[in-house]
Amino acid sequence: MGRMTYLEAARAALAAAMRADARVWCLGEDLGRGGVFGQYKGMQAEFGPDRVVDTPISEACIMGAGLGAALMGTRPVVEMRFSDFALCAVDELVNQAAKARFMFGGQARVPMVVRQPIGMWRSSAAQHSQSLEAWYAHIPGLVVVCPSSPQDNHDLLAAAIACDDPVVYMEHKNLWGLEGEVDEGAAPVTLGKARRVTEGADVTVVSWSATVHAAAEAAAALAAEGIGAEVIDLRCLWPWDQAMVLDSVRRTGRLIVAHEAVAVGGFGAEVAATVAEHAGDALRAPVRRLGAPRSLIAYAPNLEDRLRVTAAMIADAARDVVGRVAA
Amino acid sequence: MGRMTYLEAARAALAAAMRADARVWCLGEDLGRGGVFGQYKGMQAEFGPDRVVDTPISEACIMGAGLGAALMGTRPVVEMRFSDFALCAVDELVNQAAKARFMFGGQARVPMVVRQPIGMWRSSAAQHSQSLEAWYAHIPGLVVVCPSSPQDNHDLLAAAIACDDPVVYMEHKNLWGLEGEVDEGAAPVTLGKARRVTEGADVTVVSWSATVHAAAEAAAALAAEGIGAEVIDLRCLWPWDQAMVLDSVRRTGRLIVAHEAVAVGGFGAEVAATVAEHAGDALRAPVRRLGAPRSLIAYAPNLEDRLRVTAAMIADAARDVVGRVAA
Amino acid sequence: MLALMERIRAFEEQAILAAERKLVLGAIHPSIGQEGVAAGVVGALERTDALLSTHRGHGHTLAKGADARAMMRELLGRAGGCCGGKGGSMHIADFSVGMLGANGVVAANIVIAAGAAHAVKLRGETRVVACIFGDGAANRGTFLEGLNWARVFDLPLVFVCEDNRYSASTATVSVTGGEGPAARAASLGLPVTEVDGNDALATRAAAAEVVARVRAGGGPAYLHCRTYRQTGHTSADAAAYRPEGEAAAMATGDDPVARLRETLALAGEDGLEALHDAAQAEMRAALAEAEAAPWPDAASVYDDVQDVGSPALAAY
Amino acid sequence: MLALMERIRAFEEQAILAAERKLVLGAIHPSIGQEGVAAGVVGALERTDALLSTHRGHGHTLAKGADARAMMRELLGRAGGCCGGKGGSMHIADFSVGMLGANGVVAANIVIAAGAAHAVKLRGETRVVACIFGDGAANRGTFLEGLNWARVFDLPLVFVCEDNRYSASTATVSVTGGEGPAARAASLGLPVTEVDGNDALATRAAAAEVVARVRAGGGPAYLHCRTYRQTGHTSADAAAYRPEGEAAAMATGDDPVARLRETLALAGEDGLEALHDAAQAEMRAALAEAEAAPWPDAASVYDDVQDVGSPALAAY
Ligand SMILES: Cc1ncc(C[n+]2csc(CCOP(=O)(O)OP(=O)(O)O)c2C)c(N)n1
Ligand SMILES: Cc1ncc(C[n+]2csc(CCOP(=O)(O)OP(=O)(O)O)c2C)c(N)n1
Ligand SMILES: [Mg+2]
Ligand SMILES: [Mg+2]
Repeated sequence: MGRMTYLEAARAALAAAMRADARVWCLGEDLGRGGVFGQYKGMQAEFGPDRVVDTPISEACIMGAGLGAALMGTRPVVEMRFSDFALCAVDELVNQAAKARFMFGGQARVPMVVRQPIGMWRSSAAQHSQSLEAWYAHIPGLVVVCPSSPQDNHDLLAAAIACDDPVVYMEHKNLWGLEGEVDEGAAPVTLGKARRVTEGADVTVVSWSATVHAAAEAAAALAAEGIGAEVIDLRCLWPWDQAMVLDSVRRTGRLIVAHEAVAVGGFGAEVAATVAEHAGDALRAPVRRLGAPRSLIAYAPNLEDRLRVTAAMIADAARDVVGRVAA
Repeated sequence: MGRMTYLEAARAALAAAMRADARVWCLGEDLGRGGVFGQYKGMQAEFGPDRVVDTPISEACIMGAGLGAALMGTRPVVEMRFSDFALCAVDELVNQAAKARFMFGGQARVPMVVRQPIGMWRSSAAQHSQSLEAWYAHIPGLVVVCPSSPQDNHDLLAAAIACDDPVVYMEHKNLWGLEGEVDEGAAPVTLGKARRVTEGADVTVVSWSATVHAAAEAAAALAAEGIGAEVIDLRCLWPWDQAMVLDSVRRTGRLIVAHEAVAVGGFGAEVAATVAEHAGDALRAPVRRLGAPRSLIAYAPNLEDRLRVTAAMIADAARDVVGRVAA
Repeated sequence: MLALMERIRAFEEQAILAAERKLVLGAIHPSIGQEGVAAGVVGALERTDALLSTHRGHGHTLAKGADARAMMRELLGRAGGCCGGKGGSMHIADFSVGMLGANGVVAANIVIAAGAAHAVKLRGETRVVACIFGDGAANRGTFLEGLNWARVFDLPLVFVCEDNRYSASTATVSVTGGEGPAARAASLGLPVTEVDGNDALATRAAAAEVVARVRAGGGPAYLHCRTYRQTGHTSADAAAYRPEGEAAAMATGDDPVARLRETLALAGEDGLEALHDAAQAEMRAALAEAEAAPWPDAASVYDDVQDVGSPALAAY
Repeated sequence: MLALMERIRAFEEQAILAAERKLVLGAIHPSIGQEGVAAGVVGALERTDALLSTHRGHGHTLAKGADARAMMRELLGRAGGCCGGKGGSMHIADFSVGMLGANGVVAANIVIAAGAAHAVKLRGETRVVACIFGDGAANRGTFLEGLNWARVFDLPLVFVCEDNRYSASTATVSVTGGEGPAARAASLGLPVTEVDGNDALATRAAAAEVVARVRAGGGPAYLHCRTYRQTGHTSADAAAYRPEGEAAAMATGDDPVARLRETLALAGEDGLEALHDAAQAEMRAALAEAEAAPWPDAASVYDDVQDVGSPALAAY
């Protein structure tokens, strides 16, 4: 056990995987210097420049080379630096990596992890702040993981590296410094299992990544008002834990899905639609989704803030659905 | 008025726009020879190679050059040949074109239409058959249009070319040969207005693009059984006609959304979630979504067919929700 | 070598026939006229070497050692196809012989090949990776990124440009700035070899030299093969965009199969006719067998998507 | 020219100060040490010519004629910023002077510039488009696609590489195959000019010649400017990756501002000190004024998204 940050937890998991398996290696821009946020600090010194590879600024080739190396049996961890730059390599990820196993009738396996840091972070503005996890959840062949805590960033990265299919691994840039207890010997987690953050009988609040913390904050405030909010951290958007969510909604009769990404076409729509389809009869109030307006992320903080989903907004939504008796 | 195909209707609209406005031009691979499906037949002869431009196989530059030319005041129609190839130009469309106006504080305008042919088409297999309209509906700054009929392909393309913001215009490859009456003098349409295809009091069936025809076929079958299905063709996925859909569902109390794209993370989730949120109390049965399983589009027809949403499936879903009395 | 080229041509002829009979479902891009490159280049590789091909890869796949019957079944989308009927012509592959796949996206294979070679270097193997692409592919950004990567990391990778002058209906020179792909490869630090791709023996010699150099650790290399496709872009393309008589002239005057046959005949080889007949018979049988083969099991549409999660339609 | 370079340096110094005082919100990439390229190249353009810049574009933007006060407001995210506080340093732009924007994505501006030049040609104008990018940008695919496009369509476009040896913390030569960007441009058919970017006068002369040639219809051209950034990659980067003393040596021995000042002093120019002081005063005032400026109107977060549809949060 040890107290470490979200960033250090992922570094520990990657280093452990590389020590255990010579097939695991990582590639990306400026990894030798520790990576732009420090997630690779000290790793080139330990594993050498052949397994912690500094690449040219060539996103299509960083992603494509990861795929080619995976097809040959190595297990690359591809660092895209910002999820926004992965948009320079969508053919390589979506047309090639996600489809190779199926298209080639099972001959190919793509054990590749694509790290894509997401989220609003200190006025990074429109081209450095996006959260497009919903895109990759829509693509057959891709596993999508969105860790929210140091322990999860350790366990889920280890699970992603162990997965024999391509995983889009989306860490949130605002969580790098989040501290927490991390048991590096914890039992491996199953990709697709959600995590119940709080227990509650009155409203189910589903979230992932950084917004889980806003949901937990809201739950604490609501608890003080006698409202029991059950916060569920999906951890994985594909596969996602429909069973836990449906079970919870059947108990509470109310669903709120909260995420940082744009609400329109966000993965919250998938969760809300699935609940409406399969637990519609248990709903005592309409489902509620909280996500960003369909505008762009501005540089000025007061404009950037207008797109945030906050604990207060989640709490208000909860009060609204709880206050509302079935029509 | 005249009878023409879906393909000819779009060609007529583009040619008319180019005759009326010298700023309008088009660029893409093999346009001189009429484009890979024939949508540009005869146009280079009429407008010359400077306004109907044959490009290298350079998708990132085809898209990026369209943006640059739009910033300078011309009105480019960018032909991507297959929506799947546009994945080689996602940074140019999503990080650059969609964001320029906002990022530059309104200084920039991007009057650009990006034609992306979608859909399953005669065993084109996984890299030539995709429908990723949900992606672009999720991106602030992009208008998304999915025409289903010759008249609409004429009117909506004209409206898209007249729009001063970037439009992702997604024609369906299976509809090129669909014939229909087209009034080339019809009043201009507003982007965002849906079209009621059939009237019905028992179930609202929302769809777009090629699946509209499966929905209409289902409605005809259901009518014979005394079930009134109201088929709504969204035509645009952003902005989309929430008012017409909500109004219809408040009347019928039942919603089915049917589309060809993968159900998980498909735009059907947005429609279903929005209805559940805003007309949840009017629902007499849970919302139903019909979309493809989260698998890849295979080459063999019998495997490809397993991913299709058919008229029979839509009719069954309708019978199910109608048969089901509110719990 | 002639046997292989006869087999490639026979396969393509049967494939075109099958397409005309609507047995082939999607589009196919025949490589008739380009057999010299397939036999010359791919023939210079070891079985354990890796190959990445293009949408026009039937010849490459056969040359790497794939089974023609399994390939024909794949073109007809049948069970027993080398990809289980899931890929078709543009995604044909046979990993058992190191053929890591055709590609439906032009120039996408260049950056994938860089990764394959990177893995070979990472593990200190003596394998070579070959990446074949067309003249049109040299205008996509992945050409620059892939060749630069191979040079920077000093990878065992042979880039082969199969220059048939056309990118679908566009004459490639009309949309290609500068002296063309070879000059670009040189600017990226790769040694360049150019050869008449329709001279199968010269191509084999050039390829053998380049592959040996690369295998010995000489770093990445570029081989430019001038050739010509005698059919349209696809089997259904009449190719009216080509100058009158060009295709006919090439078919008669510069046919790689005929040229090799003549050379071997001149050298006193006999039994050449038999190679042709055997190839024709083999491929006719392959088509007949494929035509009789069953469709893939419908449930296989959910196989090989991914281990976790269920691709099957949720209970919607 | 010296006035402009003093103003650029003063602006960057105030911007770094503002960043240290947490007034600048996001990262900034100062161009201190690269003023010779900004003044030399952008100074050779007409006001109606178009310019596309990079994440390190403050100097380019000033050189094109943008108002320093509006730029500083933009860095502080304030109302009255040239982009209304919505863009920040990496999306700074002033269309009124033809500055079509910095870019947060390396090498993305190269293909956009191709389109801008294509529009100029389409309308038969005599304007020129200039696209400035760094040495690291030459390894992205858009470099090949953009230069090839410009050559194929014979466009009025000047590609300028601001070669400061580094791509963030990576020495660019270590990840760049072949002889580098200039050789690649030549292989794509563009005439290449190389110049010492820290010699402002030589750079202006070279740029003027190239721009004149391009404006006269000579087709696209490539200008390689060797320079050096005296700060880290960002204002917060200590740049320990650089050899000991390199930055210091460049700052003293090869500073473009100092070199021009000496040259002019030698030529008997006087009042040079005054230029420096005026620039410092101007930019200090710009920062003070920006610091006092209000935040943008919160409702503007829904302005300039698109005409149709409402970006405002639906009633969720
Ligand atoms: C990225 C991309 N753009 C366009 C296409 C459509 N397309 C398929 S083959 C082809 C021509 C390719 O020419 P070349 O690379 O010379 O190969 P050849 O067909 O001549 O063998 C085109 C444009 C594609 N498959 N991928
Ligand atoms: C596509 C992309 N990849 C990575 C980055 C992160 N990044 C920003 S600047 C930079 C270095 C660019 O080097 P160069 O082009 O030489 O410009 P310089 O900073 O030296 O002016 C990197 C890697 C980015 N902005 N865009
Ligand atoms: Mg070709
Ligand atoms: Mg640099």
